Amino acid sequence: MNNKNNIKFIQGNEACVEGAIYAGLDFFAGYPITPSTEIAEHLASRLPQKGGKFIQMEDEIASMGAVIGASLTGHKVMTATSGPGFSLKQEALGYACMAEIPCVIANVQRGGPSTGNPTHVSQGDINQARWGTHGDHAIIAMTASNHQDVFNITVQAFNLAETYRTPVILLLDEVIGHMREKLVIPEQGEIPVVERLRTSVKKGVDYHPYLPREDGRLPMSDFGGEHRYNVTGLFHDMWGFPSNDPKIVSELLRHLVDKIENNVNEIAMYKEYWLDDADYILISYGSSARSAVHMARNRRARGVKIGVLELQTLWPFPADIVREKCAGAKAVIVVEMNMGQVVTQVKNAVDNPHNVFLANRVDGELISPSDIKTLLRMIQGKGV
Amino acid sequence: MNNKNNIKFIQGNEACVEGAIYAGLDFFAGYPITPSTEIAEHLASRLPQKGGKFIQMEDEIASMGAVIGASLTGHKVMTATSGPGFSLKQEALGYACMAEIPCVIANVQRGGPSTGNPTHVSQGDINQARWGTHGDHAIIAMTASNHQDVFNITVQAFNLAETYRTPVILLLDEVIGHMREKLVIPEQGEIPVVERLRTSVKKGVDYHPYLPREDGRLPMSDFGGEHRYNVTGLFHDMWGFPSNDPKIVSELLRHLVDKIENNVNEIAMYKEYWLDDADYILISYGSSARSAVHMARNRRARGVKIGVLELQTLWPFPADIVREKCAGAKAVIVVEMNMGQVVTQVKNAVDNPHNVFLANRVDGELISPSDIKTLLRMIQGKGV
Amino acid sequence: MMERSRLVFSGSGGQGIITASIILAEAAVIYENKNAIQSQSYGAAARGGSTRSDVIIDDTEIFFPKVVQPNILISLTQESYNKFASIIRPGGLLLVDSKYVAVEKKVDAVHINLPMYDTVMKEIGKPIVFNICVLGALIGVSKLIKPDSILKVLETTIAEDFMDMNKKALDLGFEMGEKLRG
Amino acid sequence: MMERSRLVFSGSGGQGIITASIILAEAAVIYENKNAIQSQSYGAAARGGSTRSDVIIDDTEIFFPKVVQPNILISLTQESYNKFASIIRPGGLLLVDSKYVAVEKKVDAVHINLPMYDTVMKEIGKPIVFNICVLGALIGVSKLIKPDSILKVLETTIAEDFMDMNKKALDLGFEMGEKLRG
Amino acid sequence: MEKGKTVKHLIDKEWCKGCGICIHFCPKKVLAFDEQEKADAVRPEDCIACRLCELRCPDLAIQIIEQDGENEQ
Amino acid sequence: MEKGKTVKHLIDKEWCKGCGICIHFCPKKVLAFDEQEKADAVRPEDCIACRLCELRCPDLAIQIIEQDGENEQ
Amino acid sequence: MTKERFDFKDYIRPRFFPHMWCPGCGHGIVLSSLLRAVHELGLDKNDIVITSGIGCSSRISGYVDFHSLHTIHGRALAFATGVKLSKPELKAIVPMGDGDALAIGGNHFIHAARRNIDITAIVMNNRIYGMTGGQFSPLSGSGKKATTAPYKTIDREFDIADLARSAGATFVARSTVFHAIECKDLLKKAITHKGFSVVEILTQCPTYYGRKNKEGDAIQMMEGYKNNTVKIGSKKLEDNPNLIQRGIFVEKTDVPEYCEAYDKIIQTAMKGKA
Amino acid sequence: MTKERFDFKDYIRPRFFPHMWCPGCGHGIVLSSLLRAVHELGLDKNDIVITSGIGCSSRISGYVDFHSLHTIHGRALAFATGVKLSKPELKAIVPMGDGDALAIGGNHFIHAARRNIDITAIVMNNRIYGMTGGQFSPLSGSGKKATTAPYKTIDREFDIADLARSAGATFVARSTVFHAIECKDLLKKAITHKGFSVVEILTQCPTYYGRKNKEGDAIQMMEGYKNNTVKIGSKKLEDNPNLIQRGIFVEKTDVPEYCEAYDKIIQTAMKGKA
Ligand SMILES: Cc1ncc(C[n+]2csc(CCOP(=O)(O)OP(=O)(O)O)c2C)c(N)n1
Ligand SMILES: Cc1ncc(C[n+]2csc(CCOP(=O)(O)OP(=O)(O)O)c2C)c(N)n1
Ligand code: SF4
Ligand code: SF4
Ligand code: SF4
Ligand code: SF4
Ligand code: SF4
Ligand code: SF4
Ligand SMILES: [Mg+2]
Ligand SMILES: [Mg+2]
Repeated sequence: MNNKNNIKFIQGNEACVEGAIYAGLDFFAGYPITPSTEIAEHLASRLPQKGGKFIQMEDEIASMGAVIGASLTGHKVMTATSGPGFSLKQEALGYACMAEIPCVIANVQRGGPSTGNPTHVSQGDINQARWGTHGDHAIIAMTASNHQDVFNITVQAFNLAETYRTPVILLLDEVIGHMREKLVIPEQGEIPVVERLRTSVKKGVDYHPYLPREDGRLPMSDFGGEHRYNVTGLFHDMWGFPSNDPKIVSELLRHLVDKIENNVNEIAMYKEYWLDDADYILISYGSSARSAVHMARNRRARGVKIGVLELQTLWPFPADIVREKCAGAKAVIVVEMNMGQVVTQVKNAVDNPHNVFLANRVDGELISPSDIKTLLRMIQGKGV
Repeated sequence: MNNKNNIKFIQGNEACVEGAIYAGLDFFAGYPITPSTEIAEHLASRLPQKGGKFIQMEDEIASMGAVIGASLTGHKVMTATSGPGFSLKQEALGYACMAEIPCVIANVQRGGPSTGNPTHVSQGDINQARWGTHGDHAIIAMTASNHQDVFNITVQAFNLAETYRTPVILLLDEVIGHMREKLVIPEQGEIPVVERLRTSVKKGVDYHPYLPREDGRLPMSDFGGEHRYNVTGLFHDMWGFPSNDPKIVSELLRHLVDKIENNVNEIAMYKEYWLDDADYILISYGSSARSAVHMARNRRARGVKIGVLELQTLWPFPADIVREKCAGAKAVIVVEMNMGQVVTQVKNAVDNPHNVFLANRVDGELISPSDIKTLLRMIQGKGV
Repeated sequence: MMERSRLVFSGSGGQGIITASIILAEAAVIYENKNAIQSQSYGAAARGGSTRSDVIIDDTEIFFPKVVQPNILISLTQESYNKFASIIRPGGLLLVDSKYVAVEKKVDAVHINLPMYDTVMKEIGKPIVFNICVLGALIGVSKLIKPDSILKVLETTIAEDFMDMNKKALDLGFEMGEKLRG
Repeated sequence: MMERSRLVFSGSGGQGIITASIILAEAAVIYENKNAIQSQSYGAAARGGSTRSDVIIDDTEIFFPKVVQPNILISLTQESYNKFASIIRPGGLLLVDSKYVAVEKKVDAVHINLPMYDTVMKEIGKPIVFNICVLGALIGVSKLIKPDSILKVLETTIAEDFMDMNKKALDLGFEMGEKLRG
Repeated sequence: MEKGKTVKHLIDKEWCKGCGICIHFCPKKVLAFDEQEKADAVRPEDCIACRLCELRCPDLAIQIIEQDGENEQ
Repeated sequence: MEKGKTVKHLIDKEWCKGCGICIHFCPKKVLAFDEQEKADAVRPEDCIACRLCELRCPDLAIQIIEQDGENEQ
Repeated sequence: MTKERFDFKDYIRPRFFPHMWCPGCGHGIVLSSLLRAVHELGLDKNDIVITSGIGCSSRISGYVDFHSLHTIHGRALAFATGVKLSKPELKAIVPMGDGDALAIGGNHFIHAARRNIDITAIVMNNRIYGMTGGQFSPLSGSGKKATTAPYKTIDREFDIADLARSAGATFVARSTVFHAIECKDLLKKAITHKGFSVVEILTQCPTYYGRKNKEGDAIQMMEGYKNNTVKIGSKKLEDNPNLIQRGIFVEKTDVPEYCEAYDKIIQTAMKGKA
Repeated sequence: MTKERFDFKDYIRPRFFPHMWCPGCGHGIVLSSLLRAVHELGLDKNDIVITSGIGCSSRISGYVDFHSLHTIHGRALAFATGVKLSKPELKAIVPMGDGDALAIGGNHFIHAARRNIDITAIVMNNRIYGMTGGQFSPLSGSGKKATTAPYKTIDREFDIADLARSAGATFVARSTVFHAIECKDLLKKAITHKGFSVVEILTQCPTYYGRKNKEGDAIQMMEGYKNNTVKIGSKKLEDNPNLIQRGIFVEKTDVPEYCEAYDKIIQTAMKGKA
């Protein structure tokens, strides 16, 4: 039935590579770090096969700089790292927000803070993805719990980066990055790929790289093309030239935040399992969502009205969707591997925060269905 | 009345320097950046006068590394920077959290993201101070609105750093850092100074640098002393040796978070103006608090029951205190110069988040009393 | 319909245990239309001590990807046998190599103790295909998947020159395994 | 009790306008027990174009530190005069140097136009104390603080050799200012 | 100066910041400050069109235009 | 070997990882693998106590102890 | 494309003039020399990407009418590496301050040199952090005054040219803003050179370095460049070995350029696909 | 304090042995040489702070019974600068991997050298990122295979010794783990040297570099160190200039050490107070 060439049995990191290639990636710069390294390793081999470029830079800062530079020449770009490297990229990441450079940054999370627990799973960088760089800004961050979804959200990450002219973070985790499972690579065309919107302004006509069109989008012009403009990390006017005019400053800042926050519902991706009549709702994402679904499937089989809302977009946080889905639930359990980063968002989102519970694990081991079951029993008043 | 030598008319950055010297600072490493540079400049001259050391490093990462190293030899240490530099320090800052190294990091905020608006005021790095480094952790962050308070909270920052063995962030802003006003330097002893707690374990007896005492404190032993132990950014056991034993990992992480979060009320510093009978409460901090108090003073004079809660501790966020203080208010207005970072915390803290409003300004200009007044009128239903 | 199989492969670094486990899972997925997941322990610990690779094979979707209690445990060193024997599911299958492991039969499991290494060395002389022989024995005894599926995977990953050797190792193992099943 | 004074000093980079404003505020704080705040515009813009320094002096606590509408504006270049004249409070005081600024009297303010630069050059010959002369004129006309307080600040910041020159400049300015007042 | 050529000194007084570099280093002392402390070609006839002033002006404020004879406008 | 001296090869078999470096580079072929593929002093009497094995063992698994005569324990 | 006769106006963004640099700041002379070099080479403005970091010097990118990328402090070469490798037909020029290039940016500097990627790095060396108001830099050298060195610096300086050479740069030269024609000529050679080229240009910061170190105004500082420098290997060095040498230190053509080397990888990879 | 006879056990933390390095990894020989050097110098263990970054090499700090500071990747020299300047009486030793020292850490390396701060940097150069599983490093050199260079590297390598010299290091030497006695002797000299000292030690990573590049096992790689290196200036270089030189490249004693220079600043400042 299937063309065997399209079925792969690979690691999640490689599924991400496949998604990136499918989306049109043609430039990658990176610096190795566990557990993201396989992304770089596979791209070192894959990219030149299609005429793309792979470069191993001297560090993560340089990698982030290089991808921004390459994006400006008109290429789809990506870098990949893990916690410590993600921290190092924060300054340049903020530059990409400010200068509105499309790029994708994969952070395959490991235990933190600091060097932490490099080869073990964690989901501790969710808030950092949102607030890691200085100053107000907005960001898109996505995640996935299986390789087919890793592939899909990677394509989506590139699409969103191009659509909104923004960096997009892929927040994978060690379990997803390293485990092997099936991936079926879709035919070209099966998943829509958003190409960069280029300006139609003719040579000699004044081009405004930072003046949003009516629909909010900002068409770009490649470096080397006919429009010579300026790109800067300072606040800037519609031509990209530095300005500290208070009006320009506040308008640009609001634009940067609004273009993403105002589109939270369009950007939101999620999956749901058995939510229709659910008394108990598990909200999870990434590898912990696998345990949540596993556990819910088992409980359903025993008649418990339980369902799962799996978030794939973490930022902007889809508060409306979470509120709606949780409206009828007796209890909402957020299943994550950190000290409670998404649960805080969920509490803010729902009408009844007192019914929101956290099932977490922070010891480097994947949270298990039985860990969640224990909490469920306690919520149900059944003790452990 | 006053010994004139103790009265200074100086910039806020210099008030911070005076506070640090008072607290016993003897090692500073930094890299210049507007608007924090004066801290380094004054310390370059002041520190060697008292036998301390000042070093200008090659970048902010190196500066953060150097202060951690110097703290371990038993010195009180500090570094100072602004947004872009603060982003660069995040990886090493997380190391200081993990390895529990006392140190103080001043971030004199300017407009962001990215290079932003370097010479203009902003309070946009509040959330970054909390979440800038990867992985779960906790942090202490303080701020102040006048030079006497800058002095005080700087002393306090060193005290907290030593007490909790943790990095403490001083979140000043450009207006406070650069404006000049009076500072009266207290006599030594007037403000208590916490000295580093050193172990009393004798030579030859097993010393556990990472085993908290009954009271939660961890006595240190200086490098060069009789106890040779290990310091690492990996999860580690009570001797400081790397471990990925799940039990050790989760206990250490919880310790790192709890030692701060559980002491939120002890750590909290704030000031209040006319809160007793206030219908309207302005919550503010840093330079914007000056405008809030200015405006409240004016309104009070006209009979409006308005008061101000000025936060000096931003992290851990003093949610209980905020909730209590705001219990009786008709409306709470958070006055800040960002897109709403503290207002989110206030909404989470109070019982009635719908009565919480944001008066903000993000154009690089100091928010003015009349900006706040406009919002107050609108809340009161009086239009603009 | 096949039951869910949870396997743990264990041994030491150079034995090709991880490769073997991946080949098994890949064959199940690509050539037998099953679902499978493989994961392994990473990092410094894995370098020195014993290696572990988990595989789950099932017809239905697999969510939780880790093996807590394997129903099949393969141990190729004494150290790994000692470490993991206790986690096997009661009534499960335990496959060890008789050169490396002295079994103690303290767990409730079918103990299968085969001279796979010695056979490979005797018949082929190249330790490098030891892991393929183990795979052969495993599927010989368990009928998890068809040998042919394994061969197909090998064809896509191994240089042609080495195929014969691998096939031979697989067959040797398969026969030993099947015989036991017998 | 003194009314709150809000001053804006403006001019170009080399004229010492910021130093003068700081001396004024410092003198008020340290030697006259008042409250004062000084702040200035920073950065690249300040380097090329016109410099601005804000000072507020008051007996009570000063919270909002910026000057929106100065009641005293000092302008030492045409450019800064043109830029800032309009923000002065109706009825305020405007002090300019007659060499640098041609006033247009379009704003409702007391215009004081003194040949401070020329006087300094004539009597002292060193442009470096121009700013102190301006300070002298300012306090001469406004009685904001006593000349003595300024001198005390200068004593702590300036090398002894230069004190005479500064004192002279202050006196020159003060006299010009007082005369106008008188 | 080449025979039959004249030199025009285009000085942008808005751009000139009066640093004096052109004046100091002009080999023929062609330039001097005007009363606004901006550069001025006070002895244009001595100019040998070496362009050193133009090359060294940090403000791009001088351009030397060589013209053939008097008949060029 | 110096007269009247013997050499003891302290080999920590727990630490030895069997890399063979000591064996290969021993100038006197004193060492060889044992059946566990750990280093073993098979010809201790040939040892000249040059300590090269000790110096080059990456696992700190060999120490050479020189003893005076037989009478030392 | 470009007119025969050189006219600044063809190469700048006049809206931003007069520029923000202080009176007498040498950075303007570097700008002028660069524009002349580009003109004389007859380059198309669309083919040039100028990438800079943060500093007074880095503001140069806003003044030129090329594609301009004003990045973050110290990282310009990393950004430029992305620009160049992803589109090798572009000319990549990276002007940097001494702090930008060699304090925070030192690592990118040595690695770009090591890779021999075809970028022209111009180090505008005024021996100080100008933008932030006069702190010492790794090029100040010892015994200098700066706002962060009230008791004089104890830090030694790098020899930029030697460091560039050691790290692998295949074209290395030095000049000063006094020697504006030499400057321009070296820039032309550097831009034409295939591989990583470094031109260090000594340039005065009268506002901070000059004032703090009593080196006088811009004119006196430029007199210093005249008197204290010589052409490489000049006889004058025998009498005074402390003179700073100007000219070309390295010019190697036998080292593969990075983008070209990468093209070969692509060829191999496309063949070996499978 | 230390016994006359050298015994590893006096200097290590036996709890962590056998160590985590692979069979045949050269890093263990560096450890062994370092301990012997410390022993022969008769140093007090309480006076030594060993600071390392992240990498297989960096794990060395956990094995030695000194004050040990295991920091973050690439920044060990920055941390050590803080340790040393704040307490100059301590001996600061910083072992680093080639990636740690010269990829992410390159800037701190050249700046520590420039300052001539009294730290001994040991570069454990295995020409690969061992810890992360075999990616190429800035020391791999071109034409090498690595997991991120499936088509072979096009990056050139640094000459660590020359770079250290150029940046200002006042003691620079190179050896290999084959030459264990030389190694130890150079380490002794470096530790004793007042100022920034660099010892590059070539060390094998059989697991990744060796395997990927068909250089055989640890033994064969060490044979390579024996055959492909010579003492500085050896005659053999005439026949084969590609041989790698071992020995002391730089040994300067006339440059002020940073902490000592800073002490003078303190003296000045304390006088000139007020
Ligand atoms: C990450 C970061 N750190 C510090 C700064 C502050 N900063 C801006 S420019 C500069 C140095 C400028 O010196 P240099 O590069 O020599 O250029 P110059 O201004 O002298 O031309 C510094 C420290 C910054 N913008 N970003
Ligand atoms: C900021 C950061 N980036 C990347 C890594 C991942 N990492 C750890 S060690 C290492 C390189 C190790 O190579 P080297 O320094 O040569 O030491 P070796 O392992 O070869 O001894 C890398 C890239 C990290 N830990 N932190
Ligand atoms: S060099 Fe230029 S800026 Fe300076 S005085 Fe001459 S024209 Fe004016
Ligand atoms: S061209 Fe030469 S001679 Fe003429 S004004 Fe300029 S510098 Fe003087
Ligand atoms: S060198 Fe050491 S580890 Fe290697 S075989 Fe010999 S004793 Fe064992
Ligand atoms: S000391 Fe020398 S001779 Fe003796 S076993 Fe060791 S290497 Fe061989
Ligand atoms: S501060 Fe110095 S470098 Fe900056 S513009 Fe002024 S003179 Fe030039
Ligand atoms: S991977 Fe390489 S460097 Fe790391 S321990 Fe193994 S052999 Fe040594
Ligand atoms: Mg500079
Ligand atoms: Mg290495």
